[in-house]
Amino acid sequence: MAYVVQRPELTFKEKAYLPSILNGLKITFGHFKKMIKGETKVTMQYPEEKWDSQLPEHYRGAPTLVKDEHDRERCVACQMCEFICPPRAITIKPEEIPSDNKFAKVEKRPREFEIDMIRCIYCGMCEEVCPEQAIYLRKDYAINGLTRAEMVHNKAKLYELGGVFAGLVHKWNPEK
Amino acid sequence: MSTETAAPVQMVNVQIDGVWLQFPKGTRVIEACRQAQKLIPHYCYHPKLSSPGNCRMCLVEMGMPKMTPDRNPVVGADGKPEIAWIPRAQISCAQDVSEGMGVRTNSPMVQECRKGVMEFLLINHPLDCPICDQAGECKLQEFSVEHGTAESRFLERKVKKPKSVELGPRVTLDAERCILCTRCIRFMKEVANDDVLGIVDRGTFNSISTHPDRILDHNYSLNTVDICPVGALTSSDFRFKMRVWFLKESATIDTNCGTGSNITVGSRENVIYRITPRDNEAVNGCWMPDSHRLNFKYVGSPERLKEPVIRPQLGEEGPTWQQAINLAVEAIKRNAGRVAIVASGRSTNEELFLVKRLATALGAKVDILPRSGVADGMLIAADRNPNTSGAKLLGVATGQFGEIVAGVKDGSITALIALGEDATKAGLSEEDLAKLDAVVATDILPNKTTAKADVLLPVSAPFEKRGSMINLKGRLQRLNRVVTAPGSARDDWEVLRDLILGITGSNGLHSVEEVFKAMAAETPALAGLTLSRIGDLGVDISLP
Amino acid sequence: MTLTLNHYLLVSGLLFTIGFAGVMLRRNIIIIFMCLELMLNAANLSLVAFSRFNVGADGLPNFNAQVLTFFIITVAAAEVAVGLAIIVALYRARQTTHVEDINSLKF
Amino acid sequence: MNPILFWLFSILMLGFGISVVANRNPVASALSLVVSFFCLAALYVGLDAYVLASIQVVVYAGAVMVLFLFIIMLLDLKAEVRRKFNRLAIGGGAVVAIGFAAQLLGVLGSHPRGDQPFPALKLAEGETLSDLQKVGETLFSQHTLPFQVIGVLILVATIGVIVISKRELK
Amino acid sequence: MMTLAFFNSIPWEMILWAAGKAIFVIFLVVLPLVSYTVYAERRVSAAIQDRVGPNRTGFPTTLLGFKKDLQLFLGGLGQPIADAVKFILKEDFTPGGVKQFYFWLAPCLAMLPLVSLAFIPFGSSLFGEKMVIADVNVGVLGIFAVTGCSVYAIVLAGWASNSKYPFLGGIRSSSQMIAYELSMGLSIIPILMLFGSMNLSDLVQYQADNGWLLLPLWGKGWSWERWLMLVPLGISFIIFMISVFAETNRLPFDMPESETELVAGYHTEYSSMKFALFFLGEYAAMIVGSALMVVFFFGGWSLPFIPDGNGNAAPLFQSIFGGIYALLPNWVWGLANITVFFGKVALILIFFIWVRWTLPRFRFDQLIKLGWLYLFEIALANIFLTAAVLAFTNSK
Repeated sequence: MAYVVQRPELTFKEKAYLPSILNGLKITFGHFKKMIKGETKVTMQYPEEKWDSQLPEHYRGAPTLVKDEHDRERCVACQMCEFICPPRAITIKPEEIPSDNKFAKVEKRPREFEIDMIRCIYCGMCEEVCPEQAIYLRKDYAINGLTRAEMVHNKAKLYELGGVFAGLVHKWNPEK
Repeated sequence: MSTETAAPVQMVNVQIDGVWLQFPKGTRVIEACRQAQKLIPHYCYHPKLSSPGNCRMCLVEMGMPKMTPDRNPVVGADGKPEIAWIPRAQISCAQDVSEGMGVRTNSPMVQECRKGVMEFLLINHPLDCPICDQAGECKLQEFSVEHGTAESRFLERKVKKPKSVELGPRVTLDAERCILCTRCIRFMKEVANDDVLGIVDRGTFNSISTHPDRILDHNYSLNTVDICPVGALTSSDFRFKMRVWFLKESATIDTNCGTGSNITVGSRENVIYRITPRDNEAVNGCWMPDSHRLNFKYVGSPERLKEPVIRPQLGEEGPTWQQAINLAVEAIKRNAGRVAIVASGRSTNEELFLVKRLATALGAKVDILPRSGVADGMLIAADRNPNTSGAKLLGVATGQFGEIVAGVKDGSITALIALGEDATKAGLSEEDLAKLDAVVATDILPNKTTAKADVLLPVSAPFEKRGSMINLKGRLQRLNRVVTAPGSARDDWEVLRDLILGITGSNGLHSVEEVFKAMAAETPALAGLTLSRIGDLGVDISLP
Repeated sequence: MTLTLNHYLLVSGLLFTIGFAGVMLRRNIIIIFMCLELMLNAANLSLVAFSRFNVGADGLPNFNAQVLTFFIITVAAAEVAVGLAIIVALYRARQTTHVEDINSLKF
Repeated sequence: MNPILFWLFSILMLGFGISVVANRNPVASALSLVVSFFCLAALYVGLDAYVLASIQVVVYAGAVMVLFLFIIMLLDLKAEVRRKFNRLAIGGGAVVAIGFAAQLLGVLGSHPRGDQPFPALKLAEGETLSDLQKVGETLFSQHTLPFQVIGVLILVATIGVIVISKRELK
Repeated sequence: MMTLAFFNSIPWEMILWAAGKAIFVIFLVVLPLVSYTVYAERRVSAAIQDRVGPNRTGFPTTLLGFKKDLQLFLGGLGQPIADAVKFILKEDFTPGGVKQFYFWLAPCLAMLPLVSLAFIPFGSSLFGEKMVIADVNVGVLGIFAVTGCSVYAIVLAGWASNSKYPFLGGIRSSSQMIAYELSMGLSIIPILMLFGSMNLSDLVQYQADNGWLLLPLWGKGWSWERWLMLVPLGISFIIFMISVFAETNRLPFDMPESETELVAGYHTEYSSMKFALFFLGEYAAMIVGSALMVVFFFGGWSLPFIPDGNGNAAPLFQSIFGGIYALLPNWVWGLANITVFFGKVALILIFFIWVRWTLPRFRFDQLIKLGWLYLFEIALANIFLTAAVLAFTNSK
């Protein structure tokens, strides 16, 4: 239902506009003066002071891939993250795990897994959608590079950033 | 009952979810419900196969008319017979409708049954949807969401079965995912007439297997993958290539033989990943042969011709299209009256129509290159040209091929236009081609003729162009664009239009729709049709 | 080389000719309109040249011609405003600015 | 005026004038016209008409051509770029234009004082020509009535424009 | 009469003077002023918003193998240099589908406002040479001619980008410019009526002798007629200032590039040096606007108690301090005048920045309504008022 906001009746002084402008200028000048006098409490000075130790648990930094404690790639290339990724930053090329590999039972793994960090918006949808708990947003936020190619994280880089995440996913337990 | 009206098919009254409807006698209950817009979940039932009734998913509540002791139906207050409901659910796929029958498709009992069946089916299921190729088009997923419970109550160990078993060269089995609906077994037995699959082991260890010493290598084996409701049978070719939800599905037709099977092509970002048959009772039902299904790799081949080529080459840079066309036109004009056109039975009607115009303008001999194989008695026709009927209708298939060959050999023909065909496959040798003054060739892949061509124009593959074709039974069907052509390759009809424009100087056509319109105006069999009126399923036309 | 009156008149005439040719050649109303502006300005140039050429007894140019030029510029500006408004109205009604497409009064 | 500058600006002006006619893209035509008008203003400066030069730039470059450009962009004349020139019209136009130019040359040749140079201005030492003042004096003393009439004309034009652009043509 | 002389005969020393002055003004004063205006904008906005702003610029000595960057401790004064380097080094991306020639032409035209600096007297005289590049009788008209053309850059950029936001920005800009140029021009007419000339250096000289137009405190300024004139002149000043804000696309009138509606308006598709040109052009336009305000209303290079480049001050001050003026060579006073002029410009630039970070953006229809319905009418009425005041004071 539409809700109609009644516009307030303006006095002549308000309609003339100029007094209000002067008032506004006064307010901003007050802030300016305080700043100049050093009375304003300013924010953290970034490169010297960092907040890294206080980053909350839910902080959403760079997305990474993790391995389990047996050094198995948790990612099975289901491409759900590629599907959900709003800026389409993720590109996956799946492959079959060769039968002589000790994780052959898992059958599928990513051959290429690329996240374009120029496109990534750190939304965390990939982490949320991952059925294998293979992709995590870690606390790295200063992702930079000198070329575009450098900003595309490939599989090796993603595993390097992600590291190991312990805890067996039930279904790959050969006993179960 | 008034059966005196001598109806060809007896109609029976059936009550579905409280609504009385009429169905022909012999209709299965599941089909009747489908026609009444009540979809009943099912796994083992397939309209083209027999009904074993072993998945138990299609349970519905049924009832028969309540009878008075003198075997007359009890009529209720509304004048309709009262129904005595059977106290346990029945499967709807193995039961035909009968007079006065009542069906409840969504009663609490039915819902409870479905929930139970779903839970049973999922007991030993590995739940590996993340790696399963069926995910996204899997009936287990769909019905589990619709009718199942969200959590598993199963605490025991799941039964382990073989995974990734190669049943044949093209089909891979994952026995853990199998729900033993036996669709594949029945398909191989009833449709393919190659009873190679069966169930081995007992009880909970039941699994699908091939007959000892046999493998599943029938040319229709991939249809089992299509009809498998879960991810148990997967195509080895498509396995782990692409998730199905990424695929853009385009409806077009198969161009490997004169049958013209209707197909759905799945592609993503201009790459074709798989081809599946598309239902069309008038052409291919819902099946198609493996050999045709897997014949799409050439479309993305790195060898594809991408830019026009002229010989001798002018310089470092290749010629522009305009230069190449101009050169071709000049070469053809130079040999006016001594030109022959090798057309293709793989061309669309629109292209053949323009070929005919070109031939008329030049007074050239024209014929399509014949291409035949062995018919398999099912969906592969002996004529491997998909549009021979169209070529005949439009007057391009003239049977003059022998004359063309003879003309080339005796020197009365000095220029050859090869449209998407390798002329060396039909009697001409490479020396014959070398002897000619000019060879203009259009094609998608290099071959012996394109190697000899003075002007080589790259064109679109069947998946890259629009148009229409007529199959051997005289059905006009539409070819749609699935992917775009590589490089600067153009549609065949555009190339032909430009050649005609260059030779006759008359005004050109601007879209493939216009070409069809012009063709329909000149061809009585196509009168009144437009490209869009053909529709996805095609129309039958009367061939002269 | 000293510049004479004829130099200016020649340039002015050529500019007028270009504008005239444009009106003849082009079929787009907006371009035709621009060419009309060219012709007006060609006339202005010759007026200013005459003004400078006819130095009066006081040793100053004849400013009557410059005033006339001033008037021409003023009228031209008004004309452009009205003309463009008409073109916009015409485009809204006919979706074209091509004179050959606007032929209701032609038989 | 320095003859070199005269020829430079004349040729630029005529060249961009031709480009107005010859360009297929209306935006290019309009911009060529702006450059052409700038050169014309430069020629005015060479004729000691500083006020007119300024007014030329203010009115034409600053207002009229902005309006033109605005309308061209608003109407989106993509079709114009694709249209082909009518050969007959080009030929006819060229013939008429050449005829006109020929006649012009004839008239110029017969002008009795046409080949005389511009007389020098008589100015006091150190004084510059204050043509602004002179034009103003002439305008407001000798041409008061036309000036008022022009004012009315502009008013009428303004009202006309508003009326035309407000109401849709039926 | 430099440029005009160039047309009719070519005295070389005049050309050299003009070129020298142009180089001095543009390269040594205005371009640094532009870059430091950007810096000031960032620092002032930061202060107003309780932030710090760019307060550090180090030399990237780590690139040369050192462990730490060399810090300058200049309070970030090196920032403009870093910005310039960044702009030059950034990837110059040209989107597909743009109209190449016009896409390149537009940023070049964006520097057009600098041309109007030629008409502005930025100092009294130095070594006997008047400190104005083109001392012409039609200076005011010339300035309006140039500012009128600055709209082309924006319109062309919007059109050539082949993108809807830039296009909307360009269209908005052209209608805004036409609307505000009128009130801007009309608001100047009272000054012309009072002063009777369009020569800007004469106008400034008049103000130096007789008090600034908005501060008539000496010379003729003591008369009550000038104080009466303050009423129309004050109205003129307000209208002129608002119009300058609109003409230079500054907030609260930055409709052509309002980032909340149009992403970045006409320069959405521009990057690297091409974007930098737009950026510089906008600030150059601001400087020109401020310079005009200074020249018209605040006495240009003049400051009470400070003589001009010939050692002459207004008669009032001359009679009191004349002896002191003679102590220093004239060129010192000449330089002092130039400093005073740019000091005033800088103050007005600060005011520009202050206003930007105070006022919210107008809606476009409000902007057009303000221009056509209020400022234009008030400016017209103001002309009549001025005429009445002049007639009244002259008849006495």
